[in-house]
Amino acid sequence: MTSCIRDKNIDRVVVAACSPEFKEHVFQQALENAGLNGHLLSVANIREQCAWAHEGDVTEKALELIRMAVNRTRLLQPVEEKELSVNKGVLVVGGGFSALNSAIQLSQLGLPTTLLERESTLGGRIRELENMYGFKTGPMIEAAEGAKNIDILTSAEVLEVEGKIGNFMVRIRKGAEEISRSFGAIVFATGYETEVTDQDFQLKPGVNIISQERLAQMLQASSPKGRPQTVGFIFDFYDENSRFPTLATLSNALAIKQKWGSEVYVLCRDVKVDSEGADQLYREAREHGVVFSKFEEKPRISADDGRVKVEAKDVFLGEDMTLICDLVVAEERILPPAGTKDLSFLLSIRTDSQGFYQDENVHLYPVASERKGIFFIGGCRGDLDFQRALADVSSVVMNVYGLLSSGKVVVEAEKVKVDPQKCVACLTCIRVCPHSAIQLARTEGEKEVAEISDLACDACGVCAAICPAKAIKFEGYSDEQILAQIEALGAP
Amino acid sequence: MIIAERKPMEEIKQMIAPYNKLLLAGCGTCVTVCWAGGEKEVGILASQLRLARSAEGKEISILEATVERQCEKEMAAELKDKVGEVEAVLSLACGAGVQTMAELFEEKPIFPALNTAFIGMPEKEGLWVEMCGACGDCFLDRTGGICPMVRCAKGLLNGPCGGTRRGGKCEIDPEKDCAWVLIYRRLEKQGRLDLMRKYYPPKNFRAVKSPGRIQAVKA
Amino acid sequence: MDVLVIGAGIAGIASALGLADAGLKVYLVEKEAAVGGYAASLCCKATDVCSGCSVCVVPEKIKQAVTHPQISLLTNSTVQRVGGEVGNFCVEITQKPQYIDTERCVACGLCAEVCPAEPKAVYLSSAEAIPFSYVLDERLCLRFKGESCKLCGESCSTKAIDFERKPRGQELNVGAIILATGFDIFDAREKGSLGYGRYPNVLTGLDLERMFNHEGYLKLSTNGKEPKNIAFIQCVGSRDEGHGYCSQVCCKYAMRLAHLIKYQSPDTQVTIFYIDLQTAGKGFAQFYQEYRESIRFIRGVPVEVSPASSDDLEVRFEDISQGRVCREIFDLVVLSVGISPRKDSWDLARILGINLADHGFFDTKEILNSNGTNVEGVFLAGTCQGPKDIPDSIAHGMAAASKAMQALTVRGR
Amino acid sequence: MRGEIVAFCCERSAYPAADLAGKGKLCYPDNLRVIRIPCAGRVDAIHILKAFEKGAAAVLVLGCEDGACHHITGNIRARERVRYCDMLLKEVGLDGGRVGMFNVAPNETHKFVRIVNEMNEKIKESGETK
Repeated sequence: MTSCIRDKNIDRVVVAACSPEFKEHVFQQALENAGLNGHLLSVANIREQCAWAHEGDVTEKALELIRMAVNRTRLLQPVEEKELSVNKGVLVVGGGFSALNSAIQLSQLGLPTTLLERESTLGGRIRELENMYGFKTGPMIEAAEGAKNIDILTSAEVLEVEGKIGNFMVRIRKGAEEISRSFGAIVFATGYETEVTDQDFQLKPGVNIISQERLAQMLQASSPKGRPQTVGFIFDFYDENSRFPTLATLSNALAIKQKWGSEVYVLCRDVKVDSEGADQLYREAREHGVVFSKFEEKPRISADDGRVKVEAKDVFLGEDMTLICDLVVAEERILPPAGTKDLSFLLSIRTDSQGFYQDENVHLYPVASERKGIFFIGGCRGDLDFQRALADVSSVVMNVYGLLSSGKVVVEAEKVKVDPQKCVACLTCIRVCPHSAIQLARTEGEKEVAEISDLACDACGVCAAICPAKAIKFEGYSDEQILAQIEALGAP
Repeated sequence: MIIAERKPMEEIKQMIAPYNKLLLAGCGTCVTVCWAGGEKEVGILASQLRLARSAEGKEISILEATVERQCEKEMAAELKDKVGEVEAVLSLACGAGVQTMAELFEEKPIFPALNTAFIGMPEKEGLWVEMCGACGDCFLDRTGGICPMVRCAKGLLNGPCGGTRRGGKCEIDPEKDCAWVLIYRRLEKQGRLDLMRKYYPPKNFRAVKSPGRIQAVKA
Repeated sequence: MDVLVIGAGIAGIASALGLADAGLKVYLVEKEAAVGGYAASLCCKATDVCSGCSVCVVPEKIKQAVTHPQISLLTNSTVQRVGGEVGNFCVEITQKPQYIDTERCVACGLCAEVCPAEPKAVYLSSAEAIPFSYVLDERLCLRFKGESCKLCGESCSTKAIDFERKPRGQELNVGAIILATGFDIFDAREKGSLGYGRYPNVLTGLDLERMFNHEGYLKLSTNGKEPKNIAFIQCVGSRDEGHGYCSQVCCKYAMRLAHLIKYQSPDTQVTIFYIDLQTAGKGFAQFYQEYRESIRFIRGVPVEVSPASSDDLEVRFEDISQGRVCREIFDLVVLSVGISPRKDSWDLARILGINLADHGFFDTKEILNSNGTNVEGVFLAGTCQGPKDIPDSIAHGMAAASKAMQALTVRGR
Repeated sequence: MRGEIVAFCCERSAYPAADLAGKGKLCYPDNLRVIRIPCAGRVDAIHILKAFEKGAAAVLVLGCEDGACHHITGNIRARERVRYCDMLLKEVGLDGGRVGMFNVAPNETHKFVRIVNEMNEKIKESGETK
């Protein structure tokens, strides 16, 4: 095929064969080898969608499919590949477990990383996890601080993000000053927040009703005064999707049994054991005498002479039971971090139905967002357990490394482009672009027109379909090229 | 910006019923931005008309063209050759554009394909809201930059009607905000609530003398 | 430096893509003739809206992997021997004889038309198979039974068939190895009282997925009718004596399938018997409330399924909320089978010198690193390390790629 | 009218589904003409109208399942646009229901075939196939 193209000076090619799905790139390569741009090719799918899909004689249909492809091919224009340089720096927003680990891993791979933490110190909620997994916060922070290509900004926040993958301009407030820096990619690892107050059910933290966080502190203290005789844990109280709180409950219940020897009751609807080692933990807790009681209706909680009375209907016993606890550990509801709404608006990135970062779209999982080069990992994208958060960390490192490590990205230049003569700057495309790849070009002396970033564009064509001035051309799927195929319908 | 929308199909069909050779003229400014009369809409309407005619078993030949602004004689004049080829023109411009065309090509019937609706702004893509009634006597200075004449369903100039619903919604259309609640909040933000207490006499609607005409002094 | 990925299921593919996108050369070795593993055989469970099962991500990742210039795919191949150490592993790979060349075969089907064997010795494994090519089954082929038949070879217009092919051995030099060998589905016959394999209307969740994929709707094999009263039994092969872990996927696939069934035929009754419902996870909360309304949930795992009439099955279970043993009739019982470690894990563990954990999955080195093993430079991806659903497998696969990359980079300095 | 069904198929979902239907030899009416597009959101009203002008009897826009579009909302926009086109067609006297937007996952071959068959039945009833 290559020599035929070369010898006969062929300038466009139609292949009438099998589906382009798996072979288009092979034919494109053949064109390229002959010195012809790979985009000057159409594949008429006369196997999967013609010969194999129908009974009887389908020659007519095959001919028509070929005519359609020929019509389209006539109008094709070359699309050149272009190499663009990208900034290798990565901004990691957050200072907790996921943020620290991803910064450390990124820097090990040689990518200069900036760690931006809202608080004045690093660490986030790691200390709470020490209890569960037995690791130490200090060395992790030291590792980040000691790494030579990690720049740490504490008491800092993101004010504005402009630009595209490879060259995001981020305006940062650090203390009283404002700084602007450029990064190739941004990783958000802003963690989660917890809430324990539930006024309606009097489950409010106080002396006898405490949070997991408070319990973790109590357990860390070497000799607690006045060990509680009876401890109750309640979860599935707010919602039924708590994975991390379940793990915390199981490990803390076990720790109480072992350290304090108290009677421990765990009240819940379902024990969420779909994380690594969770079912084992659940068994272990039962073996150590932690009593589990499952309810269908929410338990009633009331104060009882300095202690807490919990009334619930146990589904196993089928009857009401009353527990008088010295201490009740309330479930922490996992919430998106404060400011998520504002930041997602600022970034034009959708959040999920629970308000966490990252839309509920399977194609974005695990860590991507609709904007190339912006990633979300760990607690800020959902209620993850420890293993899943770690997988997020390494995934994002791989993603970022794949994008930036060579310092350049090869893109198809101007595959989707705006005709500045036709553009009326109506902003429609900018508003509809799902990947925020379009912005107004503010070139001095010329009229403002929309401009599509080759780097950020994902070639969906939504803008080309909606442009009221027909100023956007999507090479390969332009209006003319689509209509040319329709033109061939039925024509002999 | 001028906001327009396409006329009902029946009306358009009746207007052009006697003609078999048409020019569909789009306008590349306001009506393109409000998705009513740009190149894309011209294409869609042309296609619709061809389909309608072919359903009736009749022929029609349609030329399509869009100019930057039909309300400019110089720009509309670019259509001269095409107008010459057809029996009638269907203009997808605002009223000003249609009239410019009509003035320029007096011998040809020029039909409006759009209803010019109001001066407004986009709230999001595909949704435009009225902002200005072009009364010729702007008083936005005392209403916090919100015009009650067009944004209040009753066009009240001295506070709300009393029928405001919960949440500051309009009595007539609960989808819409009560303009006077918006004005109150805006003035409150600016610390200028005293303006709410002032009485303003009925508006002088003769500020714009029809037909309006403005002569720039510097010209 | 090159990397070897063993297993072309979704986790292995994710690992390979991660590394290949970063510019490394990847050898993707697959034991079977087609790539994709279990994930490629599952069905889409969307109703009006996507239910988040992630199955549609799989064909796309497969396409990316098989067309990636940096990935060499070796199907029908197994690892025989591994020597060396991180940065310089020497791997011996054997490829089963490819009697039909997948590159040449255009799947025209002429070979199958002329094949005189019964059943045919050349066939397409499935429509979804990638690479999409006919395969020659030496157990059925007359030629391998000593006859001189070569009809298929003569009929093949692309000369893709060669009976003389021998197993092909090759040695690869790689810097790191990623194990992504996946899982075995729990063999429900081990739970004899539930009747799988004995009663035709007892199916596994996987059977149901494949039925949706191949037929588009459910039908009972006994009478060809659509089932009207279906029971799902959870935790079959999970959270029991031999399997002290939660398989993580079954609750969600059961609920999604149940919902899909209700969507297709709203008058069908669906009951799910469960221990604890695993409803956590991104994107699931919004569906769960809906599922609660349309599906009947009973807390308690049935102990016995027995035939009630020619078509119906009786399920005996303890309804915990009522505290008594109940019997109920269903026309279809679906066992939500769990994820088990691969039975052949032991072989690879021996070849690579890595440890197996208690349950039989590959063991990880430390809690902070679920990708690492006791052998430096050998990493785990996906369900060979423990149960995971599709998104988690992809994440874990990418994470393994990242760990391999880091190991190679640190060494490279 | 010759009665083709023009199907705009998203290259990430319906197009592979159509291929898979062929690979599985699931037969569907041979008046189907597939036009491959990058996302259902690429389809514009003019493409649909022109197909009818050229004599197509029906137009299908086939994209990913709602909530599983690569381009987040491409398929939802396509659905709105198809509804708009249905209205445009009604305005000019072409019965409603001959343009439809459906969601097909890349492995939902049966759904793909069912959609095509149903549309074919519909146009047959109105007597517009060959």
